[in-house]
Amino acid sequence: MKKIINEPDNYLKEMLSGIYIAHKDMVTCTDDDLQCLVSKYKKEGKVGIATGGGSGHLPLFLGYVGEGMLDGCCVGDVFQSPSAEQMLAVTKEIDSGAGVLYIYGNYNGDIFNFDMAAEMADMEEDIRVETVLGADDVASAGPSAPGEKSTRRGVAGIFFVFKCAGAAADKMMDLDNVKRIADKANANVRTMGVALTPCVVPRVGKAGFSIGEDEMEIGMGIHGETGIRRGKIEPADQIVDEMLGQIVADLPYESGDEVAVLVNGLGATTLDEQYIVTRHIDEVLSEKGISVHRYYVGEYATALEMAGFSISLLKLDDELKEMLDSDAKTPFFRQ
Amino acid sequence: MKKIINEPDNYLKEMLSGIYIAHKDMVTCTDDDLQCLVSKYKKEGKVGIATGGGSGHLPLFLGYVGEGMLDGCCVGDVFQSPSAEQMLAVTKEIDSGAGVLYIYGNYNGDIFNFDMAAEMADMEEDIRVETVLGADDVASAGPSAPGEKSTRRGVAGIFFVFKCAGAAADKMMDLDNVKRIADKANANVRTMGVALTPCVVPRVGKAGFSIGEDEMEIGMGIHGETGIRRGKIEPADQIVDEMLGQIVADLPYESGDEVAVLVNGLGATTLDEQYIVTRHIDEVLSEKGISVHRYYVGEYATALEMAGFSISLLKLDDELKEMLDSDAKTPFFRQ
Amino acid sequence: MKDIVTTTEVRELLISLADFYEEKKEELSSYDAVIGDGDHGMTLARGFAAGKEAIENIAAEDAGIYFKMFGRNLMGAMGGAIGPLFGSIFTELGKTCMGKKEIGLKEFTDGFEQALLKIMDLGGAVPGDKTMVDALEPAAAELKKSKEEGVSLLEGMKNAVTAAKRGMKETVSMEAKRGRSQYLREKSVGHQDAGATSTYFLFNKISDFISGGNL
Amino acid sequence: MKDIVTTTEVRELLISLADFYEEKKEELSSYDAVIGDGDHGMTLARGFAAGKEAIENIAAEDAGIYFKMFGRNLMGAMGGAIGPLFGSIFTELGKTCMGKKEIGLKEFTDGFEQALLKIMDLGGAVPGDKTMVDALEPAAAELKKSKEEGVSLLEGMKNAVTAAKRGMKETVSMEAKRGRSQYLREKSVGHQDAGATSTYFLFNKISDFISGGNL
Ligand SMILES: Nc1ncnc2c1ncn2[C@@H]1O[C@H](COP(=O)(O)OP(=O)(O)O)[C@@H](O)[C@H]1O
Ligand SMILES: Nc1ncnc2c1ncn2[C@@H]1O[C@H](COP(=O)(O)OP(=O)(O)O)[C@@H](O)[C@H]1O
Ligand SMILES: [Mg+2]
Ligand SMILES: [Mg+2]
Ligand SMILES: [Mg+2]
Ligand SMILES: [Mg+2]
Repeated sequence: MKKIINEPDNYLKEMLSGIYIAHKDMVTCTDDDLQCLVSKYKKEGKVGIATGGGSGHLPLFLGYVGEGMLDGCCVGDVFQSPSAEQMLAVTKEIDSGAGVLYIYGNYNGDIFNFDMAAEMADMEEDIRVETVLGADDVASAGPSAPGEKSTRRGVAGIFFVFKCAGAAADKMMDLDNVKRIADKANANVRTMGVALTPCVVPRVGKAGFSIGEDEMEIGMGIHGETGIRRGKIEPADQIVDEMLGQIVADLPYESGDEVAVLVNGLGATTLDEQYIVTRHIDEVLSEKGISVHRYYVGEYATALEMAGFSISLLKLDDELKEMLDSDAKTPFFRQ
Repeated sequence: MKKIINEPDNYLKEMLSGIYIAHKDMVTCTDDDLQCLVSKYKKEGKVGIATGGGSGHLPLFLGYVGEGMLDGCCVGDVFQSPSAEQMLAVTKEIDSGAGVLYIYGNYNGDIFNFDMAAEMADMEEDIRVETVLGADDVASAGPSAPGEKSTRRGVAGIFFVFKCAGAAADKMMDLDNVKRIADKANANVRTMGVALTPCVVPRVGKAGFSIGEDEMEIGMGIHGETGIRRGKIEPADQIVDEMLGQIVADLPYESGDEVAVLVNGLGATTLDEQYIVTRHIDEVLSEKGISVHRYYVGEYATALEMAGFSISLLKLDDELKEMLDSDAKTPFFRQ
Repeated sequence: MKDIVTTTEVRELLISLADFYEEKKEELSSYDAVIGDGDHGMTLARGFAAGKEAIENIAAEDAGIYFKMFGRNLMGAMGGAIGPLFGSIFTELGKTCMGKKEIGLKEFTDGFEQALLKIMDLGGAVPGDKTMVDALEPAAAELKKSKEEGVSLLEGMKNAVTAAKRGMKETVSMEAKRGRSQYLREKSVGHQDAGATSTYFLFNKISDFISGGNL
Repeated sequence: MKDIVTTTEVRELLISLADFYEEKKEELSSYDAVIGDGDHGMTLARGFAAGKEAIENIAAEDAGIYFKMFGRNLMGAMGGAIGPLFGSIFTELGKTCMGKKEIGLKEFTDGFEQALLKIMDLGGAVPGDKTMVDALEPAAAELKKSKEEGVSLLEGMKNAVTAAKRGMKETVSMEAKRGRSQYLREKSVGHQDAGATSTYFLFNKISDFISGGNL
């Protein structure tokens, strides 16, 4: 394990302390619990938006708490859900009467804990909570039948859901409308990733799996979940063709559509490579008659120090475009 | 070489194309040469600021071209200086009569080419050019004698010089004053880095050196230049103590001083680790009676996919504080 | 021989569990290391320690309160998926025992049955998925059978231990369908599930406590 | 025997250099690979090709123009530290030969001397630093001596080749003080410098051209 850390047991606490120190003008914790982070930016009567999940994905989740995006966030240990009690504490802190929307990734641990938190918020605190589950990873499972719960994992595309819902809440829409917009963004986003190297969970101390020196794994999840295909590394353009092909076919995205694109580095992959990829995405989409309203390129949802990247597409309509384009100011994201 | 690229020969061109696609609202190229990047933001009569150097350090240098920072930038192939002709083209494009300031790192290739460009700008184009050489890496050489040229390399601390000079130019100060502020920031900044893994230059295809699985190298340069000490990896706090000790003693930074701190990831090191480091920097500085006005944490000057980080301290006075605090809006940096 | 566990004894039992899982930390993590991420023992130890801390210095009116407080704190300290799953054993025992000062085979049976339902509902696992359910389900069934047969608390619990152990052993040949091991697919076969193991330990420890001259 | 190179012949010579360095690409990079980053041959080939392209389709008035255009384009295409250094050979020859249609030993001598000064000024290297200067400096000195002795252009150039070769060989035992190899410190000892090698090749190629029936 090549990491700049102290005791793995103190990893979470020390990392969070650093965040509060560096961003003290923007975020603070509630309940005296570093894992319960809330924005210092408050707007009376605004719908509160909370997220949460395991650590190890910075800037996800903490980094998106701020003006025009999220109000609170609960994080657990690396790749571990935080507890229901913690999510409840954040929920209580960020509610200002208009209710709270939970937006988080479709993972069992998170669902168990946040469902419990939502139940407690409703029963014990009289706070109405709605939930939107990010499930954008087309590589993780087939599409769900209408009315069925998705079994897909949530990955980087959740950034778009945060951004659109955050803008809606900031425009003082009510909970139903904020949820409607979050649902729409969520329904319109698809992601696929590729990994070149594994990552090491500090408390574990070694990689849970390995990838050969000349290999990649298409579709690997952001905790190292097995992907859909392992093979020799291919040229960037060929990798993009495969990933984008699956993404585009899934929704599907069609000629005439307008989209936003997120090229997301998983941790160790350079910005150089991400721009090389961006270049070819632009070629492919313009060939398909899909126009790109905005590109986001960089590390938006990482898997510790994993090398690799993901591509997310968000199909836009006028409403989503307005939400996406509005200002935001958080520790990691400004627009 | 585990990279998501196509032909190494096309690396630079494809990477730059991606940047122009993703940030078309902010930057464009001049002279039909992708390596000559200029801001779309123009202010008549403003001092132009240009930088340049080898690629492989994103967001350095291209990422800081925009409102309130730099006006133009020339990049060469990975870790290679661009040519004098290219720097001249950028110089001509960004000059609006008030002269141009070059701010770049203290590396031979860059000096040879940019000195030539400055000479040509003066002789052939009648543009006054001044130069400030970033030389903040305390690990690279001893301090220079008064009046002597520094032999230290320039690393991440140049970000502070960009920021302060960029703000000064945006406030319509004249070339002498912009240079004075750049010189002051430059004189007040010190940096030290540590590397855990090497990086691979795409056209070379393999690492130029190796670092043992349990080793680190304190003081390694951002092109892999040999550092001051190689040894077993130590706990984060101990590494910070060593690095910060050398930085603080060098200027020196003293009790009562106010500083800005930049914790910079070299490429593969997670934000988590950078925040763990931030936490301890804060402890050490507050113990020494040095107060921190602002923290910057993230990837500001990388060495491709190298794992490691650097710490930079900028000693502030009221003027530098004003420059640092003013707004900026570039593809990679917003404040 | 009393056939019940009193409120104070429930408290003692729960406290002793924390010490027990602390001891078993490495062993349980080693199962998880092979087909998971190797933290199961650590996580349980942390959770049980928090449960213990919550009830150590209070005197509750009834056994239900102890179970419930223990469960909620254990859950909170564990987080992850396993927190709500494993914690549900104690919160469901808490619901069943709420207001009761003496806990017999009936209460254990009902409590574990509710816990099983809750865990299957939460986690979606069914027997055969290579999870803690594979130990809990046969144990709960055995408790029910024993209750119907009218055997003693100790005998009923011993039957549950035997069933849990069998279920735990059967996880070896299963392919994981839930939790982190599911991504290993066929590679998960041949290894014992960590959660099933810790669940078997729980029954074993309760049975020991009951037989251990404490009652 | 003419003892000069004409304007057209300078153009021919320069064009032939591009083809020559293209051939030597791998060999030169292999020297750089050991104690540098392995791109010296590639960089030179790119630079010389750009120089060739710039003069191929023009007809200049005098030799100085060819040298200067060749040098500036070579420099531009090479970038890095080596671009201005290696390019200075041609731009300085250009300055010396400006306005001249016939280039003899005097012009070559003066041009290379100016180039040496420029390169040492730019790069700060002195003989013994394990750089191209270690080949250039003795070659330039030999040209000067030959000029004073009044030997033929060909003989002068052959003397320069011998000196450059000796200088190049001497870099093997030197410790690098400039360029990328300097960071290897004592580990740079035992290997021949790439830039000194390509500089020796340059003299060799010029000498070949002069003797090759072309004059
Ligand atoms: N959906 C589920 N239903 C029931 N039990 C589960 C489920 N998912 C995981 N488990 C149990 O959890 C155990 C792993 O727990 P632990 O290692 O503490 O959590 P994590 O997998 O988050 O690291 C597995 O061995 C399995 O018995
Ligand atoms: N400061 C200097 N002065 C003279 N020659 C130098 C200097 N720095 C480097 N060189 C020469 O440059 C050669 C390396 O060139 P090249 O590999 O093309 O450039 P880079 O080092 O940028 O990859 C070295 O072998 C050396 O001869
Ligand atoms: Mg990173
Ligand atoms: Mg990176
Ligand atoms: Mg585990
Ligand atoms: Mg080289």
